[in-house]
Amino acid sequence: MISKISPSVSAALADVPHGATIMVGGFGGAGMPNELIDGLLEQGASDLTIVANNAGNAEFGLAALLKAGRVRKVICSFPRQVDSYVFDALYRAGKIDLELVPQGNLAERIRAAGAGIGGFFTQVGFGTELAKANGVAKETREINGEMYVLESPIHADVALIKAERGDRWGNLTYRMTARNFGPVMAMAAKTTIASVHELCELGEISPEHVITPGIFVQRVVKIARAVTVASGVKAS
Amino acid sequence: MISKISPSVSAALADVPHGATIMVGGFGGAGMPNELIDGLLEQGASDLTIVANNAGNAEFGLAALLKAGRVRKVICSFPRQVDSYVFDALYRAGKIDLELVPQGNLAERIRAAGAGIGGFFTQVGFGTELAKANGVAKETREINGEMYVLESPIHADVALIKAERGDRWGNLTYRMTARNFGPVMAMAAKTTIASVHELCELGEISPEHVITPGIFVQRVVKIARAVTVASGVKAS
Amino acid sequence: MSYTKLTREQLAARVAKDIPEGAYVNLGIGLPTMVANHFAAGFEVFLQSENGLLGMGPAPSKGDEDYDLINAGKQPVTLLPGGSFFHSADSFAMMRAGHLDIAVLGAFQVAANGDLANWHTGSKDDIPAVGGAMDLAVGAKQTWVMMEHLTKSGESKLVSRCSYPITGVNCVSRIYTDLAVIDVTPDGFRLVEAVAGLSCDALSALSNIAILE
Amino acid sequence: MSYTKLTREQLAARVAKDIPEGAYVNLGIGLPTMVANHFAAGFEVFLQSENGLLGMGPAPSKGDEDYDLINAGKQPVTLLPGGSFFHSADSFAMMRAGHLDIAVLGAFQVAANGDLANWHTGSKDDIPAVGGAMDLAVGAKQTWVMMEHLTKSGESKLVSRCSYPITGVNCVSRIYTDLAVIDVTPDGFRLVEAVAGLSCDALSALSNIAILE
Repeated sequence: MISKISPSVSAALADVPHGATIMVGGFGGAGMPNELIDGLLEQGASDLTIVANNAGNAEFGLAALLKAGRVRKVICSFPRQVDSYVFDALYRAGKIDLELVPQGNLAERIRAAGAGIGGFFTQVGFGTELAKANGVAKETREINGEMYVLESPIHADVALIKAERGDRWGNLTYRMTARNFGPVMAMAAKTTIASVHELCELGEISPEHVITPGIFVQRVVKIARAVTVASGVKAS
Repeated sequence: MISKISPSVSAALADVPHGATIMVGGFGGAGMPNELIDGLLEQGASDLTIVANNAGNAEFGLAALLKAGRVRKVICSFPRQVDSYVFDALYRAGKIDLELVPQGNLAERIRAAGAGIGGFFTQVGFGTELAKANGVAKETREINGEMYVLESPIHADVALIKAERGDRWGNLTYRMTARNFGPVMAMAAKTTIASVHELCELGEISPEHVITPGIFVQRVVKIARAVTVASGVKAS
Repeated sequence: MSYTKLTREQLAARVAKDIPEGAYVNLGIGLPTMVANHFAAGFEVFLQSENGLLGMGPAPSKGDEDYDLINAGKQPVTLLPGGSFFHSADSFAMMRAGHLDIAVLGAFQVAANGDLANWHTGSKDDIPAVGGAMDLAVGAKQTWVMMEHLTKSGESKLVSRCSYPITGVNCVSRIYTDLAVIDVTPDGFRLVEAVAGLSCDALSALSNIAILE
Repeated sequence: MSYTKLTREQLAARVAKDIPEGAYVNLGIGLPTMVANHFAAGFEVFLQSENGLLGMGPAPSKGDEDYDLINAGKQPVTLLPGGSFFHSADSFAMMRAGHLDIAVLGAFQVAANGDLANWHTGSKDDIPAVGGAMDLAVGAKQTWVMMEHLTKSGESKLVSRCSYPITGVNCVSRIYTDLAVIDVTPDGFRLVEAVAGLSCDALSALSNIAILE
């Protein structure tokens, strides 16, 4: 019998190596796997590359990992938030690398890794500073009269994602906009670790409603439900 | 109030022009929009390019459209079936063009059109006869030591797909493996016409379980439920 | 002659007036978000938010906030019956392939050729952040800008060439400001309408760039 | 010495023996499909079918067929509890990015460098059809071939170079035939095991190509 259920967050994270590339789901607080990030902080892996939409809030979660000096590089679309002062200070001090990626390119590059795509042409970013990699202009091409930039897949060693329900085969569902990057990150990482609020028997999640099929998930760990809190809200 | 519900198959198909590129969902009988294809046969548009996984069975559906001389070209992965004699004869007589595409490249090229991708590199097909377009080798490239072929998106004017439930905003669900190409074709066509067996009130389909969001669907038409029949089954 | 600038609410109402029923629309963070409050009851416009929802409804009542249901500004929202959730790649596919009819975005600058600058001041000390701005600017069928006409220090945000790093090339088709509605045409800026009392010449002078009548 | 070829069922059982519990496997149309019948009860292997299902179960009872629930051979199947449905692009993503552990495919020919030919005879009169063959051959972590060792006319399907159009370059890692199990190595074919009474030399002679011991 196959069971992907880990007994604890620490067991699920035990083998994350130094130097790993780690995808972290979430947009704002929704889908942010705080318990897994806390577990990673405790676990000790360092020299990490983090792939996520944001770069942490206040001093918890990702920001705590950054503050502890465990992150070498962040690949994200929106590091600047009202309470991203930990990242901001590291960045200004030149103590952390940033690869800034338009959010749709980020999602598509992650999906590309998960779908076996070696690279793809997109119009997004053409003519901008973000059509550069390490200061060098990325390849561009005219296709049917429009200009495109060649973007490459983003692979990861580990994905940490927050789901809602899961079963022992790794099937997952999400809750509302907490879905965001979870499904594509699960596809792009060698080892996907999902926290869930509810463990289901096989078949309890309708086969029509599985959002992430178990093939994309290696470990499932149950965590107590906590109310998602406001995170990085901009005053409008 | 917005309603995408068409009163009839003929109303839904009225403006399909001659020369259109038409995607047709389905794999075997599952997801094959027979009523819409019959409607297209009646409607009269000709000189069509059909994008579908198969190229018709016996003399109904797609095969009937082919037999009536309405199709100029077929882009598909698996035209040869036990009962594909209409296509076979046209092909042998040089009366129809065939662009044969590996099934995964077909799905991915359709998705690429739906996602704004100008082209993508894939390992599938490298070194084979299908890495050619009109007899000319497609562009290839070595990426991280593996060889890739550049594939282009497949766009369509119209997609004809079979769904299970739908609402007036065009949200869709599918039934089991009848889902197959429907969701990606809906994304890739200017006008997506979906048949459904059940019209729902808004919100009756849970927002968590919408498979094709209404933004990808222009017309929904209710048809009576008919049992899906065996189609193209190979003796094993 | 004297004129009065539109208030933020008036500007939001003006933009809303041009959005047809049934349109799929993404309202950018900040000022554009206010447009949502100016559709008549029962007028169906499909609001998309790039973090993965379509059919966004109004803000929840106090106490009903659920931070698993937020918009791109990370503010709590609601979902209308008929709305749906999806993952980020599907969400961006909606924009990036032109399924979205209109993106309404804020801007630092818009150039006469339609270049948009709205993501980064370019200042060395600024933490850059782009989010979905480039995807929206380039992907939507039409990209509209909604902004105050002048900066706080009185400089025109309509420019011959963006001095800030650009978000997208030649992507803006229309600009709504507190002074005027302006189209971006192959010939440059063209006035659609200005607030009462403001002539096209006066607007051009104020904008420090030619605006065609 | 005399030897006896494996029956189709014996061959299927032999392949099944090498599939570890928990593996994600796609069984190609035809002979490979039979492998599914040779897993012990309760032994959990995840069968994928490229038309959009994972967790495929046995064929339905007579009368319970539902042709909305079919496999890639268009035959009615069942879904196990814990199975799931998805669309074609997601389905092929599973293969194309190596999420699938093993693809078991039929073949016309396998070359000593691992090239596979299984989609087209190349005959002018033949209607070409490829389906998911190329995606499976190239995408899975391991591609196994399962075939009769010789053609009906007695020619070896192990070849130095495929004469039929190939499905994928250097993609086969292991071959199961009614005579032997053979690995494809950088040095060419290497025998893992042969049926009782068949020596490696005899197999090489029969195959008309060197098979290393």
